[in-house]
Amino acid sequence: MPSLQDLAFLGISAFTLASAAGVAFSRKVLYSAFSLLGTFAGAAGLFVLLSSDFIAVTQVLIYVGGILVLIVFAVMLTNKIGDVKLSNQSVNYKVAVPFAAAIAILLISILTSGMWVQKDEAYTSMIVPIGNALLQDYLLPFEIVSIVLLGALVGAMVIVRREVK
Amino acid sequence: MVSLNSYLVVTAILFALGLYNVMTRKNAVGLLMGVELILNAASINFVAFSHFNGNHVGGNVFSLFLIVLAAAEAAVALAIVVSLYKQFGTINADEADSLKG
Amino acid sequence: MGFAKIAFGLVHLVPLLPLLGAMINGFLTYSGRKVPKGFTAFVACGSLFLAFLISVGTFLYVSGLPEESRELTVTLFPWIDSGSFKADVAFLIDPLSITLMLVVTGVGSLIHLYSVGYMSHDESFSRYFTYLNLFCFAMLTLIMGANVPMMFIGWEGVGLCSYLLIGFWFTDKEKATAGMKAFVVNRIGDFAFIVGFLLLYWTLQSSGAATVTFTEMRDAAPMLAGKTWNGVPVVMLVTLLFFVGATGKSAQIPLYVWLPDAMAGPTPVSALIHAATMVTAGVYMIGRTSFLYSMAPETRMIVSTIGFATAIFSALIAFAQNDIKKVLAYSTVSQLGFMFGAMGTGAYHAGIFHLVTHAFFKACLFLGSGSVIHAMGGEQDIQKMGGLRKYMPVTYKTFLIATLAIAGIFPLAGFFSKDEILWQTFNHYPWLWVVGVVSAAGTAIYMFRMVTLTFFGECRADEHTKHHLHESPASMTIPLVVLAALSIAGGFLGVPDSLGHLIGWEHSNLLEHWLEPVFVMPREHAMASHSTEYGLMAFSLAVAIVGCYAGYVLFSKRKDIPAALVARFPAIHRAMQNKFYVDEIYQFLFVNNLLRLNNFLAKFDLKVVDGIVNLVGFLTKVSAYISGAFDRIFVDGLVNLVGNAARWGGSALRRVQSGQIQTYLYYAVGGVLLVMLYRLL
Amino acid sequence: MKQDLLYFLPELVLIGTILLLIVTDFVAGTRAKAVFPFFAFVGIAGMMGAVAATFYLAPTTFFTGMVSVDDIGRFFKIIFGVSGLLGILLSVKSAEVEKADQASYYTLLTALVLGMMLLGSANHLLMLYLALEMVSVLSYILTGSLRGVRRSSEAALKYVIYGGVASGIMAYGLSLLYGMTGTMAFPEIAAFLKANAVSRPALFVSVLLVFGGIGFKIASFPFHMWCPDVYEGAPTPFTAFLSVGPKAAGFAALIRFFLVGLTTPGQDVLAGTFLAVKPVGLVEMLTVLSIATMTIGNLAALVQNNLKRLLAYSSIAHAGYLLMGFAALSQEALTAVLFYLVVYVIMNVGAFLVVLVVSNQMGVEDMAGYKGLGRRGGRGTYLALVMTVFMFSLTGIPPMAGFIGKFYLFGAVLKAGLYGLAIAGVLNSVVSLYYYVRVVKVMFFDAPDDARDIAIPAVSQSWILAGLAGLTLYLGLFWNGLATVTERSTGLYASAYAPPVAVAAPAAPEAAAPAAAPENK
Amino acid sequence: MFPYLSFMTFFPLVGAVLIALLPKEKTDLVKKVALVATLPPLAAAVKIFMTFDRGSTAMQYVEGPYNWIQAFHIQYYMGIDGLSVSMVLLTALIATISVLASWGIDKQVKGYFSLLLLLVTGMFGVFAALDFFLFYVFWEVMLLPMYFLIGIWGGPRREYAAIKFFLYTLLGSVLMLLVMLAFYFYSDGQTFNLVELAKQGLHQGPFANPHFRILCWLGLFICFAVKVPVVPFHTWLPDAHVEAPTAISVILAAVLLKMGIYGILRINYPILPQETLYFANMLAALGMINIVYGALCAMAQKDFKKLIAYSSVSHMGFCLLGMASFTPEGLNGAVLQMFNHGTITAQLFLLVGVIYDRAHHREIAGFGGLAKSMPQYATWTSFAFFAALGLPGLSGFVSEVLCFMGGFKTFRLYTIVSVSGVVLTAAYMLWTYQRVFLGQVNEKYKGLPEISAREIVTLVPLAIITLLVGIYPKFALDLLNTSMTALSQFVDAKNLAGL
Repeated sequence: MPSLQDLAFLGISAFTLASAAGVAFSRKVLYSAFSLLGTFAGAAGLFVLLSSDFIAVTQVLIYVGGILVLIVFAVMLTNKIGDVKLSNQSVNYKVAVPFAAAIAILLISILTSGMWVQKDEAYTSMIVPIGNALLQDYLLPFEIVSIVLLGALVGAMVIVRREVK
Repeated sequence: MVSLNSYLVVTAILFALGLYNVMTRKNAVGLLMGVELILNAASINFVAFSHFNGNHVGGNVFSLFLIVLAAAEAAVALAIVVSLYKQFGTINADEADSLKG
Repeated sequence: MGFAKIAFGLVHLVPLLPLLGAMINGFLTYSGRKVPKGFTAFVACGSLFLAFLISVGTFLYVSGLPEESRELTVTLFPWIDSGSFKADVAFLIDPLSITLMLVVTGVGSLIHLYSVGYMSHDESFSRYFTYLNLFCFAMLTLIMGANVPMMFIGWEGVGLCSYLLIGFWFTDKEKATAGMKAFVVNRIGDFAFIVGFLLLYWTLQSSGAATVTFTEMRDAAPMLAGKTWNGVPVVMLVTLLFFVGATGKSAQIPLYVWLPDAMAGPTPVSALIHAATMVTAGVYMIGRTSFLYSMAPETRMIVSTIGFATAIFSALIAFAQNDIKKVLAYSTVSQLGFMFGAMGTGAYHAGIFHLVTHAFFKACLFLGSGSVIHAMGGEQDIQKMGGLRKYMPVTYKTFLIATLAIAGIFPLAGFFSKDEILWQTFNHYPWLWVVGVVSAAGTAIYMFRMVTLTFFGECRADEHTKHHLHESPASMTIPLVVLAALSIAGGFLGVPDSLGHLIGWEHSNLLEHWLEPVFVMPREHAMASHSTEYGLMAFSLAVAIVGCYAGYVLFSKRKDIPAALVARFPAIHRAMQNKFYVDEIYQFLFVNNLLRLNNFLAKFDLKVVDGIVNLVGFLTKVSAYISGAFDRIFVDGLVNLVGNAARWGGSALRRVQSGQIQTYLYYAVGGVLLVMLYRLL
Repeated sequence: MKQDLLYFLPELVLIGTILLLIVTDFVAGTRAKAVFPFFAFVGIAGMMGAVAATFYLAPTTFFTGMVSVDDIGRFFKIIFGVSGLLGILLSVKSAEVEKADQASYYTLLTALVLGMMLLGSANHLLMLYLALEMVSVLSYILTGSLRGVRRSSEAALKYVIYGGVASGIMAYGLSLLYGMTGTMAFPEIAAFLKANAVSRPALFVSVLLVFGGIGFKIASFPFHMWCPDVYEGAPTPFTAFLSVGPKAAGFAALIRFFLVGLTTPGQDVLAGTFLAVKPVGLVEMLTVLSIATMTIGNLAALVQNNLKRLLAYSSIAHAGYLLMGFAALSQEALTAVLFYLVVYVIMNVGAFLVVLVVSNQMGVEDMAGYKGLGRRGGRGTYLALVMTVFMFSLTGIPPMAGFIGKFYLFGAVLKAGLYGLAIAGVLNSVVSLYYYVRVVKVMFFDAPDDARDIAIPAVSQSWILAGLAGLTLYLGLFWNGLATVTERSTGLYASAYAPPVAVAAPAAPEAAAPAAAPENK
Repeated sequence: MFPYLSFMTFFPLVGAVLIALLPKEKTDLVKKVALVATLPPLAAAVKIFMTFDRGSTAMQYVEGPYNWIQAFHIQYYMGIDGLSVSMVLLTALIATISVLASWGIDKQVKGYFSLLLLLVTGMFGVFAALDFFLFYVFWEVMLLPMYFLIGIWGGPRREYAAIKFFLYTLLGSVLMLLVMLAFYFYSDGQTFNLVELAKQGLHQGPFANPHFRILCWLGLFICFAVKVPVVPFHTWLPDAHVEAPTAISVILAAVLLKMGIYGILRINYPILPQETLYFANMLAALGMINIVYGALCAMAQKDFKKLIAYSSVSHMGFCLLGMASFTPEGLNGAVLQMFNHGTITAQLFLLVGVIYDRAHHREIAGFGGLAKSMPQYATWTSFAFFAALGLPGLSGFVSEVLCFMGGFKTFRLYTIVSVSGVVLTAAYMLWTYQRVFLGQVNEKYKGLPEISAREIVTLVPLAIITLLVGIYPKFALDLLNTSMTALSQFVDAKNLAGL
């Protein structure tokens, strides 16, 4: 008898994968972008199921609120809305399909037979441990990522800035 | 009882879909979406491993960083795409082939 | 004995004096300085004559020694010394080498003298004498060398000089070719000689007697008995190989082909090198290594057989030749055959005896022919001569004497030496005796054919030549006379004991007794009785006389008989005239195939060996193109398949080619997959 | 705490420099163009000085094992510093870089050096990933920094997409590794793998996927294809830098990941070998990748006509050679890799500098433009001569330093018993001769198409070239000093192996100490 | 003690640097400096010849071992024994001669002579180095100048020839590199010292496995075989020779080819004696093939220089045959043959150069009757030809006979076939001589100037040596005899111990 949790997992993962497939196979780039939203949301759902509420929130904030918006902007900026083609055609797919399938099958077979470090799972909020970790053990990465972000900001500006006369 | 393996199957498929995407898309933005799929797969993996390892904090932190870095990368990548488009009017990655050989 | 002793002390100068002469003249030639011909002639003749005097002194000195100590080695300095292999520059002075030294320096001096007249008009006068002196040096080294390598120096040296002298008038391509042919054919013999020497040396070495000197080898030779290589007795192999070497140098079947061509050189050269001395080196070598031949009866039989076969074969060819020098050349080959026949019987002294007498009369004949050619203005065809005895009395007389000598008319030199050979042959290989007698008869006939055509009858030369006919100058006739005298008297060196016995001259065979200590004789062989010997002697003399007469008659009074014979058997005549096509057969069988092989190999080298390497290089390049353009080709095809290329066609940007990031990724994923599969499956 | 900051001094210097550059940009703007390279140069030089000044500090790990500060890290910091300085020197006079925004170009370059330093000292999966991303993102930007130059933007696009995928793959691999061991610090991973059974295929796959990210940085098969396009498209001075700096950083990361994260010191410590903790086929994998990488690089280079592309493929091939050292998994191999990297930096930057000068002077990057360069006399001959030195050094012919590098590498490989790999390596060297020598051939054997005299390149560039060529020759003959340095770096690295977290085998420090001993006799 | 060997090795290098600094226009000065740079080594060579201890098997004029690269125990270690001394002397002589023979170079004179001197440095170094690494470095150092000398100053197909030469040699030397490293790692105390390696023998690690030893032997052998060159690795030689300028051909034939044999004798023989014995049969067979094949190919050549090149292939076969025998005779013969071939072939190439300079082609068929128009030239050529075909009394004979002597003891059949080379050599040499010098004078070449004094000067010392060694070989043999006998005994001892 599947528990509620199981059902939730099944539902969310099916949704995630379906929208991922939408991203991959959709013929229009805008559709892909919207499918991506589903994937991101699905992933956030999975995070919740995995008791990582903080990550789930971050996911929604950054991915949906940041990246996805960026992507949609990019799509808009680089295509005329009315462009029927709104090109998202595929190349290589005759070979890519078997490749991707092979990768999936190999990974699934290897991973499901793998030996992973497992302890009793527990559903506790991760916010506190994450907060502690970020300011103690992971202080350095936390600082560095700020430099990376700074660099990315500067760089993005450099790249899109208009030609200096 | 949802096992770790169920999550692994999901991420494996997600990963493969991401790879498929980057192999086939013509549109540079489309390609970037593939990258995001892959990163999401990795992210879910981290959290899942973390969860099934007694809520080990490392995986969570890693996935947090993954998300942030993905954002940074996406920003730069999209900047490049936009700039290329502004200069040359296309973002079809397969047309960017003046470098080859 | 003062003179003799001093002379012996200077014996190493015997070869070195001519070398010095060659160096002086050679330097003058090279520098192109004009020096009086007299000086050149003086240096050349003088050095050799001095060597002759020293040889005579040495002879006197050695003959004064007791018989058992007539074997002296003069060592100058060590030559090759490596491992067990030690060879000195040393000369062996024993009766055999002294005999040959006397012949070479003596006859050589005469021919040098003759050449002064003969070559007086040649622009390369000094070059000629350089070569000639150099030849004497090499020949003397050959006969005086105390060990095999020393002998080989001379052996090759005479080959070199023969090459140089045959091709003396090198602007004539045929003459140059003849020289090359001589050298290369000789080298084929040398090949066998070297192999034989190597085999001999290592067999001796393995028996504990690593030596190359003749005397030590002789002492160690008994150890060779019973030694085999691949089941064949080593002695037999070695002697056979040496004999092959000898066939090259001494123009025996199958390597005789070079000698007739060698007549391209100046006639005195033919006299000295291709009649008197060099060509007899093979005979000398067998004599020198008699200790081996005496242990190998099978080889001796082969030697005799080849010898007599050559004798009759070349006699047959000589019948049909019209070039005076060619006739003499084939006659030389034939006489050399006799010598080998003698060596094969184990009667080495007989071979050497014939060698000596042959040197006298054949040198005389060649010089005489030279005189004739000189007088005829270069004409060598006997069909165009005739009646010359009126014009050139001295030449005629000496020539006739020498011819009689070669024909074996008693009591001229040839009679004794040839008779000794036939007698020994009769005792050992009676059937070869038959061949020998037939050849002897043939010799008499064709020699008299030549004499008749040349000196008797009407002169067939054109008026212009006839007008110029004259006797040669004294520098040319004096050697002729001396040689003719020697042709008469030379025979008394070896009067058979059976004949000497009749007149109460014990040990009348001087040469045999003189040479006795040198040779190791084979096992005693039962000899037929004296009476048989007398009978045979008489028989061969009769044959010779008949032959001479026949030769005279057939080509003066009854010319119709040979003409009829020719008409009856044209094919045979033609074959004889063309020397039985041996040259052509060799050309066809060996030379052509060799050249074909060469060209094939050169092409093989160029195409295949190099080609393989180039192919590898090419494949590398191809794979480089494939990997460099892997995506281009592969993806191009794929994209064409999809049909996208056409849609975006027209713009350079839209050319769908490599440079596509998707393709790169696809490639990367493929690689990951590949590595995974490689590891996991 | 004060001491702790001292450990971090080089990084701090660079961070200060970056801030200074940003501020200067705000304050001075475009007016003070010349000041940016100067600041960056001084900053990087200061960083190297700081490394030297803190050399006496004992090796340790930092931030709860996130980064380690040890001799091998310092060694790499110096390499990065040198390549950074060379990158700046090359950029200063470059016509191409003039088109870029000066302030941000040098700021990002400095930041890139910082990222490389972090990558070189990362001792933790997260740090590894983070530093790698930092290097990547900054590289993308710098590649695309030439505004209005199509090939630059195009290269950047390819670079970013390829890099994104590679980092995604790597992240996925990292997650598997994390799931397998439950930890992210390298020494702990190794200790765990040594103590516990894991699924071998899963471990292999995870290592392979992680290698995807690092292999992308070092341009190894099968993640090499971006390399020629990006090298060709990027501004040449940056390409020169890219071909040595980030590549060296990739190797630094590889060293830590493989030798600290996946292996423990072997029993045969005296021989200096490492043991791959689990027989996951690490050696086979690296062997295959190494052979494939050098072969593809060399073969593809054979047909190149553009010098930059040729050098790009050549750098792929060199990554293959360097990977041989990892397959050998030994102390010698590590020394060899370090040695080779130094030599590689010198000769590769030298070659790129020649390309740069020629393209500035003659406006060509194609082989045809090099026709008869050595016959033009004067500067042309000079350029051709130094180029010849670099080409032969890259081929690996004595007495150039490149030979010594190969000598070291092949030695280590042979000692490890990988004869097949060694033979593949030398055969590749022979193949590589063909295209390197083709450059030399074109320069000396062919007649120039025109009588143009090559203009005198900037004096500073002449001197840099002379210095690099001189070093190439000098290190080919007298390499004892460098050898000692590299050996000491790895020797101390081995002794610093034991992490402060007390999970590793306690025997390691004692066991590793004698590893260096015989060398110091 | 004065470091003769280092002096000889590096003095030309100093000259090379000096030349590089001279002004471009002063070509005469450049040539003079180059000549002067080769004379002191020549003087040193004479001194070595006078004072070399002929009775000792030890290394002489030893310098070092000084530590060079401690990290790898690499030493600067120079020294010569009976094997190398003849080669060092030959190199000194050929160096001077090649500078003289290059007097006519008029293109990029500076570059030419500095490369030439650099090449000389490499050659000396190879023969004097006793440290394997040092040996390798010098070995490769020769490669670069050679490549340029052929590639820039060569004939029409010079680029092809140069790259071919380079690739072949490099392929060989990378194999040597691998074996060298294997030697190093599995020797006691890890050393590159060749003397020490020979003393030790190698039995550690993989060297305990005979297959590995055999592989190592083969690796070295291929490297050296390319240089010798052994058929089928020889195809670079005709091309390189034909395209190279005269002086470079001379160096190539006289010195570079010797390095192959020298390497086998210096490295394969003492360090891997058992494997050498194992392959002796193959060596001899290859020697035989070289002799016969080279001679046959030579006969078919139409290009004068190519013919000489193939004759080199043939002549180097004698060395292989002799050294494969492991007898003192054979080894002495092989080394002496190296020396003799060096002097004789140098003359041949110089002579070809003489005619090429005048007629600007080398087609054998295009000449004829030159003996009439250039009698002195013809004399020199005939001397060299007869020396090359092994005329007794000239040096070639002595070494050939010794090679045969040695070879016959061990390999009868191969030697017998090889002796046929004597016939073939005579055939192609004389045939060539005839086609070029004899017969009707070709009208075109009637007025060719006679061989010049400078050209004669290059020939005279070589000719004197040819004659001297032919008449009094002790003069050269004494130098090698002790060492070669010791080597053969050493291998024999291994033979008894191992089999």
